[in-house]
Amino acid sequence: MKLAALFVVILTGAMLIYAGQDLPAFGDSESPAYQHRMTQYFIENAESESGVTNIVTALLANYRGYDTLGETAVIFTAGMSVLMLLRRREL
Amino acid sequence: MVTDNIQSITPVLAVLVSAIASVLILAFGRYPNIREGWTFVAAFIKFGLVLSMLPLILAGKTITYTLVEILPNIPITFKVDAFGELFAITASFLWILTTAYSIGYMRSLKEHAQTRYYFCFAIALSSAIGIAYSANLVTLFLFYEMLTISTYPLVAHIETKEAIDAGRKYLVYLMGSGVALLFSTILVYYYTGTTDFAFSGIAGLALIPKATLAFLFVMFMIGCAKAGFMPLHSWLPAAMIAPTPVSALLHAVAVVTAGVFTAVRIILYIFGVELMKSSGLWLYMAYFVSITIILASIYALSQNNLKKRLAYSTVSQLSYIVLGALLITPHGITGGMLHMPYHAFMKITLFMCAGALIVTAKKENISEMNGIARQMPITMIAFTIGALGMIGMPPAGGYVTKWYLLLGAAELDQMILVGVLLISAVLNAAYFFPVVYIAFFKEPDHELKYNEAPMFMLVPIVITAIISISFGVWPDAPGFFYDIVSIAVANVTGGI
Amino acid sequence: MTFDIITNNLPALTVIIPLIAGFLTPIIGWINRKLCWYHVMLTMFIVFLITASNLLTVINTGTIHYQFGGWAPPFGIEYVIDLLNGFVCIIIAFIGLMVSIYSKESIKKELPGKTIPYYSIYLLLVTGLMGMTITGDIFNFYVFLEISSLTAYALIAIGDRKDGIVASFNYLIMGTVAASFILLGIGYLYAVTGTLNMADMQNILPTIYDNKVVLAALAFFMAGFSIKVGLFPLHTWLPDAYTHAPSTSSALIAGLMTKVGAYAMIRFMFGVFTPAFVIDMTRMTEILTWAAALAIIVGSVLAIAQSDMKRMLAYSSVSQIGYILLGVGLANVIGMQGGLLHILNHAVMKSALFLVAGAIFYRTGIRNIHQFKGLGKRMPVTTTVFLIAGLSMIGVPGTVGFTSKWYLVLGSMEAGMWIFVLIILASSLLNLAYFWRVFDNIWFGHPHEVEKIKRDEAPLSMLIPMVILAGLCIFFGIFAYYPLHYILEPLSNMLLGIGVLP
Amino acid sequence: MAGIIDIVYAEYNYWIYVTLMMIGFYAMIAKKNLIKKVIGANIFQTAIFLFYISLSDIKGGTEPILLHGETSTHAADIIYTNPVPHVLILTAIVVSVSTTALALALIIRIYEEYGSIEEDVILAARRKLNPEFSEYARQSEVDSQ
Repeated sequence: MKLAALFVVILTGAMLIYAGQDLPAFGDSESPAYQHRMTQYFIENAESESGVTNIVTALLANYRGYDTLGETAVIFTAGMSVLMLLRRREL
Repeated sequence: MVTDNIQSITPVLAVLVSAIASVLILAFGRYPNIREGWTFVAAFIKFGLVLSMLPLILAGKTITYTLVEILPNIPITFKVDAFGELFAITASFLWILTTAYSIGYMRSLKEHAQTRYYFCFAIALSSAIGIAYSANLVTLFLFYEMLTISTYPLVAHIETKEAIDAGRKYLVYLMGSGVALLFSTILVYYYTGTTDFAFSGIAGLALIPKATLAFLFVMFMIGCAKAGFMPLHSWLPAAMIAPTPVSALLHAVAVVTAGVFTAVRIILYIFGVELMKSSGLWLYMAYFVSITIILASIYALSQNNLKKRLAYSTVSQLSYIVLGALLITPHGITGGMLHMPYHAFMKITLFMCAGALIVTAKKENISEMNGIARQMPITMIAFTIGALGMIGMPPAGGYVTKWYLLLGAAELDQMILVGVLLISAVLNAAYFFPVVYIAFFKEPDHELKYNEAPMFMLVPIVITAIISISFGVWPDAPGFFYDIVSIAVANVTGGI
Repeated sequence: MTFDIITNNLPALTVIIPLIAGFLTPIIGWINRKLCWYHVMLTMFIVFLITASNLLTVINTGTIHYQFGGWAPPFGIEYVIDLLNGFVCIIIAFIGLMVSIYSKESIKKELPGKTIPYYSIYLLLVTGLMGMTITGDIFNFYVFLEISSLTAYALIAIGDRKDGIVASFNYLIMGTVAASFILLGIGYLYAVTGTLNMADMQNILPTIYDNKVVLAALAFFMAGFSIKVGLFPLHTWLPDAYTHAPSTSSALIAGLMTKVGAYAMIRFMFGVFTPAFVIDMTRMTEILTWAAALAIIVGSVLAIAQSDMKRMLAYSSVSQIGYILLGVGLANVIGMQGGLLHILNHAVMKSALFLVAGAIFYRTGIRNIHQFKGLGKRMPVTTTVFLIAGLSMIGVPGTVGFTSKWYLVLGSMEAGMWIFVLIILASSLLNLAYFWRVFDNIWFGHPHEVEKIKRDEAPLSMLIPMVILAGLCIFFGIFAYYPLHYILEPLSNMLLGIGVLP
Repeated sequence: MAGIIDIVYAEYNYWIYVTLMMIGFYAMIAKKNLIKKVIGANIFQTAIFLFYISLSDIKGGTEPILLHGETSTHAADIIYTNPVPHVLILTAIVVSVSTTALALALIIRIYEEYGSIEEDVILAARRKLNPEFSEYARQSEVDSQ
């Protein structure tokens, strides 16, 4: 069992290292993620469009606010589940 | 040969009648008289509907109706042609008789779960007619599977372990072969883009490689395990555990006849006479079924249980029908097709007699039947008529078909096949005459009083026996089976 | 005019309505516990209507694009409804509706003290599945994946059986592995493309297919989704989870979770990567077909070995998932149609079967199929539903199982993979073996016992959804032409890049 | 060889997350203690978060918070790091926390029921307490009825 687990883990590791060869270098400003128009758009327009200086906040609450709604749903689910699992009284 | 095609919903109705009846049977399960009343009503309506299409068929027309297209290019279509009508008339007429007989049998033995019995019976009949009227392989497969499933509860009816095991065997053989049938159906569709039956076979099949064609043919024949070809026959004797009317249904009316019907349909309407001839497949298959004919007869010799002996006789006789279709001459095909209803009527007579013996005299084994004819003379006379038919002696109809088969084999210069037919006739005589002899001429072990089966059972026996004789004395009665067969033969051979 | 705000936002409402309703459930339950059921049923009904309207719009006018907050993609999150997710959404909504109707009595008996969290989590599960299906944004997909996973763990653990908790925990660990792989894959794709929008990504990816990161991302996605759908040999969480969950949870999860997982697999293979990449360059589809073929056989064989009805059905799910993925992996139009059709078919059949198992458990407390003797007399309607759904699973013509089998066999022939033809046909015989065993026990019990048994049918609110599902098993078996012609045929062409969008 | 060393050195961030990920993954699937499994899951997920965050870094870049009063026209002068992965990971962290909470709640329940958080013990207890867990035992029980 342990051996099998080790095998799977090493396989995963090998895949990760394999992918690592082509990943953009650390701190590379030419990386596709940075150069894509999306990132540039956010840096340029975040303040004018949402009035927040923190671009992360602007993204979290505005451009990708819907993700954040999903996030609250996750917390709600977890809370509900923990309550259901651990509470003795009827719900 | 040009045939006019008529659009009509009648074939659908003929199929649906018993399906509707089955619901009514279920609904009135608590009132036996009403329940069985519905069965009768449905049986008569069905026969009427089937019969109503006969004049058109005799006029050389076909009737089609497309119900629904289940998948693109795969419609559920019904088409009535002469060959289908032949089977439909046989099945629907015999349903009336089996119903009457069932009532007598089931009530006499006070069987349990009679509602389920009549329900499944009705569904099985729907499926049989569905098979008869299918216009393509998919429709046929639909009803083929329905027939298997609906007859399973009938085979396992008594619910003992033995019966359930027999039922399982039945299911495994038939569903397993169903898979082969499905496979070959899809294969045909894959190669030709159609699964419709055609009088001269599906043209596209001639184009596929010969090895594939042979493989396809073998898969199809495995798919027709309902016809009881020899390596796949053993479900048939096992299924004898079922109540006798079911055996009659299985072995004469619905299941096995549906099996050979399917086999013949495939041979003549999918592959077609020309392709069978040019590929040489007919000869191999003819030898193959010959083995079944001989071997099954030998098996039958060794059976003491009357129903089992009849079962093996069925295995052997069914192969006659297929052999007929394989003898790709008009005479051979006539013999094969004609044998289908003839065999059905004669075999059902025999089975109903066996059932009458079980109900009245409580006897199943041949060795116990010394002098039984003194107790039940009418039954045993009917039995003798059926037996003579099987052997191929007048007055019953068997000799007519055998004559055509011999003629077909002789035309093709296949003396081996001629020999097979003759040997098998001898073997038939060898296993039927002892029964007749024991029943009529052996001294009974103790005094037997005249005591016939109940009227519900006796009347059907007499009717089928009389019809069996009529085949022999007046085979070409107008509008009768011979006329239908000759149209069917003209269809597939392109006119004589 | 006033309806504009609703009609314009229908795609979002598919997800938002169950989400808000899920949040509201505790409040409604606090007012009156009995209202919860009506609340859930009404919500599911509305969601069903919306998905139906969405699907009709897609069929008639083409793909729907909906932008959250008005931010154009790739900056904001976009919902894209095309034939594929329109089709899956309506299945989710319909099965969700059926199971919610069924829940009323079943919950009363199995989870008496936990009505409110059950219904709340139920709606959130639907939200999660719906969100996963409908979204066009890859990270948004992950968020909803986690909602659906968490709710599924909770629904499995909710029962009183302690095995359920262990099963839930094992599922949680496996699910977390899967979700982490998927998150990693998303990160990889983001690193090399810089976008999160699926369509945008699909435009960028072909230029960088020689990048090793892309291949690794595909591998991680496939591994992650294989766990999610329970593809053999990553199915180990599945049987326990399905077996020990409460009846309604099993029906919902078995009917939907794996289907949405399969959907996600299809979406990622053909909607994020391109057919050329997964079919020709990496041969991922080929690997998938072999794994699926193995799953079909192993799942069926293991199902035969079970005597617990729900466990048997769970293993049968393992095999049926193989059908879906086999069809998809064949990568030809016919096989694809078969696989997609089987998503619908299997959702209908499996939900019906699990509902039947639940109804039998509800009335008799029995789950072992050897104890089913005489059940045919006792619960005729329930067992008839079981018969129909079981025959469907076997693939008897006239039922849904036949239609997908037909396409899968034909697709395998088209691909020249005769071994798959053999496997599909053999598996239908294996299905026959394990279902017939149950049929035999139900209808051919000892006659002496049978006579004594009185009719004791499940309550009406449980019967209705079962009967409807059984009806659909036959309906789509006979009228498979409609989904095939209007949805699946153009869809398969679209996925494989043949022809254009309708 | 030089190429590989360069990669190792230049991309040490990747090596860190790869190592962490393997540790976490191994703990998840090989450890028998349920708490350790959950810890493994957390390490695994954290490694992925690190990967995301390292993606966002730009050499010489500053955090993506615009200086007060600065207009977008001047923004081009300053290099900001990529804000997008931050946002994603904020969401993912919450998800991870929720999953952990649920997992821990499940472990508490398991401990209450079985008195242990060791997988072996639980498995043995399930077999013993619950004969239906073993299909064979169940079948023979039914047959003997």
